[in-house]
Amino acid sequence: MGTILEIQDARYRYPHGPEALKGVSIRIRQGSKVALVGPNGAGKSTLFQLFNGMIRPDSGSVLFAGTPIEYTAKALRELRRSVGLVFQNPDIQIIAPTVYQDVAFGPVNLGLARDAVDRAVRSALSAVGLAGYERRPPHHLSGGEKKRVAIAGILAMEPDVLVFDEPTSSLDPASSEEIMDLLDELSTGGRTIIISTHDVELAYRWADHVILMEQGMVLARGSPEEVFSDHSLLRAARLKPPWILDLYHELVARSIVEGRAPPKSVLEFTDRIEQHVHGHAPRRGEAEAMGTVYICNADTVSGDELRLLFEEGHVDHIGAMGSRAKEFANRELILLDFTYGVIDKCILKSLIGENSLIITSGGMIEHVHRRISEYSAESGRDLAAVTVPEAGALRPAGRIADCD
Amino acid sequence: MGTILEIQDARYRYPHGPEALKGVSIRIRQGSKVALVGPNGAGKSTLFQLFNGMIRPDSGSVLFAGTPIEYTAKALRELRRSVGLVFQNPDIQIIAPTVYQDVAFGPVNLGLARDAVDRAVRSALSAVGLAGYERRPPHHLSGGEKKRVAIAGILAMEPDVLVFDEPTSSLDPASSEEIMDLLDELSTGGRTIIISTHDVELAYRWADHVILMEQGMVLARGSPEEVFSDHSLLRAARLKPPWILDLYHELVARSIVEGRAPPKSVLEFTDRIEQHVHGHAPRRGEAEAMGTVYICNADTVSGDELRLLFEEGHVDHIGAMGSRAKEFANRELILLDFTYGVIDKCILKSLIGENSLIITSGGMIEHVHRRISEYSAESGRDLAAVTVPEAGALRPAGRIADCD
Amino acid sequence: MHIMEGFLPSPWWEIWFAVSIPFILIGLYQMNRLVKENRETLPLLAVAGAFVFVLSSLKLPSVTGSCSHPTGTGLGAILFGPFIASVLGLIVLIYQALFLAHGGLTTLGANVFSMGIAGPVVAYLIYKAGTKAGINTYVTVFLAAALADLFTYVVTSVQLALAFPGEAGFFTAFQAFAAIFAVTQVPLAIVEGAVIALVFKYIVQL
Amino acid sequence: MHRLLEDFAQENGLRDVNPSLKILLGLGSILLCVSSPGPATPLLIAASLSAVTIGLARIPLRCYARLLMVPASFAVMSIAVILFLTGGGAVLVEIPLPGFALTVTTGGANLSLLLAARVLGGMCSLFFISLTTPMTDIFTVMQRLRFPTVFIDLAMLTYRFIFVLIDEAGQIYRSQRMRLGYGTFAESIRSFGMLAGALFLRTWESGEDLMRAMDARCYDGRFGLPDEAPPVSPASALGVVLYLACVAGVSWTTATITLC
Repeated sequence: MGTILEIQDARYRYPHGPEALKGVSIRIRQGSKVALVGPNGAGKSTLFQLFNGMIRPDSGSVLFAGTPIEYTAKALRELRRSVGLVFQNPDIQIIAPTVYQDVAFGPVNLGLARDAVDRAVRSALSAVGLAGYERRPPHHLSGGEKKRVAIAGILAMEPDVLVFDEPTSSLDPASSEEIMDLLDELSTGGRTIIISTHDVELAYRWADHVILMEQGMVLARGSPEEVFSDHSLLRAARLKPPWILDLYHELVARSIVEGRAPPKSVLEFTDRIEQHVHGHAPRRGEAEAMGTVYICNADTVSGDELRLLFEEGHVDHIGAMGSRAKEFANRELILLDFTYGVIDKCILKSLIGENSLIITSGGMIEHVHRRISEYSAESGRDLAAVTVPEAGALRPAGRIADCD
Repeated sequence: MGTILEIQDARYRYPHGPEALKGVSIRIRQGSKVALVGPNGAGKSTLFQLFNGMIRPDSGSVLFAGTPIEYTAKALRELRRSVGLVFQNPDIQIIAPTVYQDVAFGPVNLGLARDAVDRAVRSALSAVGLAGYERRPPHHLSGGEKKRVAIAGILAMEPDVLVFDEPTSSLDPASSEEIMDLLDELSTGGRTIIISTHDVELAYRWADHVILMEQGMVLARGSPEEVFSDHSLLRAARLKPPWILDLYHELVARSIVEGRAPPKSVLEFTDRIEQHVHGHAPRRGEAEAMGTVYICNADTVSGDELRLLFEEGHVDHIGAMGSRAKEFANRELILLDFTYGVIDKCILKSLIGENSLIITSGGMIEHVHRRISEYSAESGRDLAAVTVPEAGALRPAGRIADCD
Repeated sequence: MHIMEGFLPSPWWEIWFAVSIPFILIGLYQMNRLVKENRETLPLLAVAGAFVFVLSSLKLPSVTGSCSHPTGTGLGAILFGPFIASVLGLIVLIYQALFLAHGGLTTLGANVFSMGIAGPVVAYLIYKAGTKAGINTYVTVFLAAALADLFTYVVTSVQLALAFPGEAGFFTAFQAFAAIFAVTQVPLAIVEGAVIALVFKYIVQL
Repeated sequence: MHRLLEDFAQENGLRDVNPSLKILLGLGSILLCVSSPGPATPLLIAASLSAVTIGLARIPLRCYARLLMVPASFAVMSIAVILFLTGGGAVLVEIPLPGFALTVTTGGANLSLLLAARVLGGMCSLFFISLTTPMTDIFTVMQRLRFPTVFIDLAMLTYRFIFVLIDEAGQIYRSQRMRLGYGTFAESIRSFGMLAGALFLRTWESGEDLMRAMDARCYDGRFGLPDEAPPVSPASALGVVLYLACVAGVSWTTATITLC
């Protein structure tokens, strides 16, 4: 896919202030997940304001979809509709007295008709999992909910590029994971997602492209594995390497694991160490049956169909990915075991012979299948992933009983 | 040491709000480092307000140094002098128009004489590394600096117990580490330090006692290793286990490492895995010389003495721990390689035969020695830690040259 | 509308100080008592003052000149009474002069009278009258804010006309000043009235 | 969001001169301006204090020039009224209008010139104070002069919260611009109303937070101590007194000079 946003040698100095950007060039591919990483004051937020024309570079240029930004009122409005920016502090972004009015702020300013505004608001609220919150006053919401409202306010303008300044700041771990899940979900729709963060763990796990910034300059760009493996770069940016890379490099240095591609998760890491220790890809004997991962679509399944599945004893653990799925589970009073990091947790359960069900929706279903088959291919272990309810889908699940 | 703070079966409901504390009992030992861990809304901040009498429990009691708190204006002021509370957002805590006046706020209201106020302010500012910032207005400071001013404002009242609400929230990794270093430094003076956090990594590394909260109740209390090893507890509190424990338990489950005490750092973890793989504590041959860790006292050493050390080529890396040390390095224009996680990084350097110098001050010197000798004892590797400048201290450092 | 530094000659700037100072002194006396009784008053007054300053430092949309602040202090008058509101007005005017170059120091007396005393009192009276008469709340708020603004500018015109009556006398001078400033001040008053009514609606919705 | 004069004052070249002295110079000049019978004195003050502010306090010339434009619209309009209204002396210009005529006389011209000069001199003196003396130093002077404590305390707290709120207002404004607020005039009013409403809410919360913060820090009705002011150097004190005396002298000798 092509380049959607490009910045060429941009310099920017705040009026009477220090130079915040000292010649920055970056290029963002359409549909990619980009993390801008650096300490506070590195120029991340300034760069973000270039993206949607909130500030104009002193020199250099900003291109959206291949065309240099024009700084006319009309062109800027169009640009800001296409490039939505979600601030770090939702309290600043949420200004209207009710959730509905706040999410409607952008669409109303776009000049949409009343029913178009209404559709945009409802669909944005449903996308972030806050359908039913329309009439609530935002200041009575939790931190995670406020963040979602802020995101919905941007989504309602249907931007192509979503830019998040410190998306997880001051959220607790569960809320953070849910927001990152939401970002993944938004990204499967083909949108380009850019986040700024000083959380290297987050960037390492989430991004497919990392741009490391410090003191208004780009220090490095590339895959997370490349960028975060260079300790001297990270030190220059006053950051710590992700723990998993840190431990990995220590183990490589002591030749305990091989220096191939670094692992991305605890699951992968365990496998790699086991592989080294046992001299082969960990493969359990045939007798040792593996669990199945059932996947269902929250948009089409009914609560009764799922309850049937539970009653028949096929499912040991239930996880939900994405806001629509969580809403569904909530509505159907299904108790969830996993609400974040769902796929990895279900794979881990499969490895010890337990079955799990992942409730999700839309493009995420494919994503789950892909992830599981990738894991199967890499680890050499044959994991079953079955979409339910489909003709005969529940039958093979019985094989656990057979094997036992 | 005795119990300094105790809460017995406290219940509290906000006016027109939900019940925030549902019968909480905790006991804090004098001089301990306690982390109150839980998701947002678990009741951590409410509990903190019980500590210094900002709110009064509906039932149950709060004891300071064995005596129940009296809710009279005079007794409360005395209590708040002894139990200092540092808020999450320093912008809320900073009241006065200059740094000096702000830090002086507490002492002035305690009725200290002018020169006693002055002494208290200077010593508090120097403790947080902000000497020289007296006349600055708070709105010209960075986030980390504001946090330090807020801490200094509390320190100036010389409290016995310091309570920090989310001490690292919205700080970048380097600033966070510096604040946590500062907390360690404050704790070596015998003060009791309590933090609230949802960052389990932080709590796991830092605390010696963890209290896990959720929905206004205490779910568990104990050592970080105990509390964070219980996955079902953590899940109930919507938290993730610290990565290091997560990986450790996976490896134990696959019997790749032994299930003794869990490791606390990358360094320890590497050693444990290596031990398992090589069947013995990793010990390098005698020919492989190990580096020395030099330690110097920022309060007594002169810049010239240190420069002599550098010129003679004894030192490959320099780190500073604590604010006085960093101030010293700044003043003497000494470029620092490590400003956080200093001891572990220097040990890692020693293992590959490089020398390092740790600049620190006061009680931290002993702490460094203790940490290094503990590591030596555990790992079976003999690491040299030498305080400089002392008679003959520079001599043994020559041995690297001999061995090469 | 602020009278700028250097504009009012003797004895007029002294006279307006003499008129305003009694209000300030009574305000300080009341404030002292209030703060002693209830320590929570001081922070409340402080954030109210800061709010008025910040609001007045923001440019109102599409109108040259800034949002003046009789309605802000008018709110203060409703909460704390007109005398304490005049102290708030004084502090805000000092900051406006020093931080934004709006107004001046010798003209503080005149400006405090028009914006810290006369305006708020009008806002207060109209609000009370409107509420009593059962007029729609938003309309009342709009009228209170807009008319307080207009009254402030009328008072300023009086102050200028008294200082510079010219040959034709006070009334002609007043008409001249009032007419020329109407160009900016009348739209400003309407916009401010609308904005304050919206703010009121906003707050009521919470 | 434009920068406040205060921000310049925090790092100006005369930051370390005793604040009482700077205020004496500024206020003295203002009083000389408003009491000067002729335009020469205010113009002299404007020129000399501008030179000091730009040269010694190192305030950028462009910013200083822009500051002088702040009072321009008020000055132009009100001086125009006075120009036509004030009579006395010979008629210089007559603009016939339907029904009546606007006339400018020497009396009107002289008074207008005097006022323009006073405003310029007065504003330059005011700028001198606000660009060289941070508010934090002015508090110290107020404390020395025994201003009522409650007044100073309130002023200090207000000062602190001005910056907290200004920062938030700026962020809210940017976030509205991002969501296409302030597009049309009607939208502008609506957006501004929301901004003010949201800010009001934040203000209220800040007030509650502030109460808690003060309580947690043992508030007992006392506020901060005055900072130590830098000492008055005899040379600069002498300089200020001499300057004011000279200007007063000029004022007295040039009292009769008029435009025409």
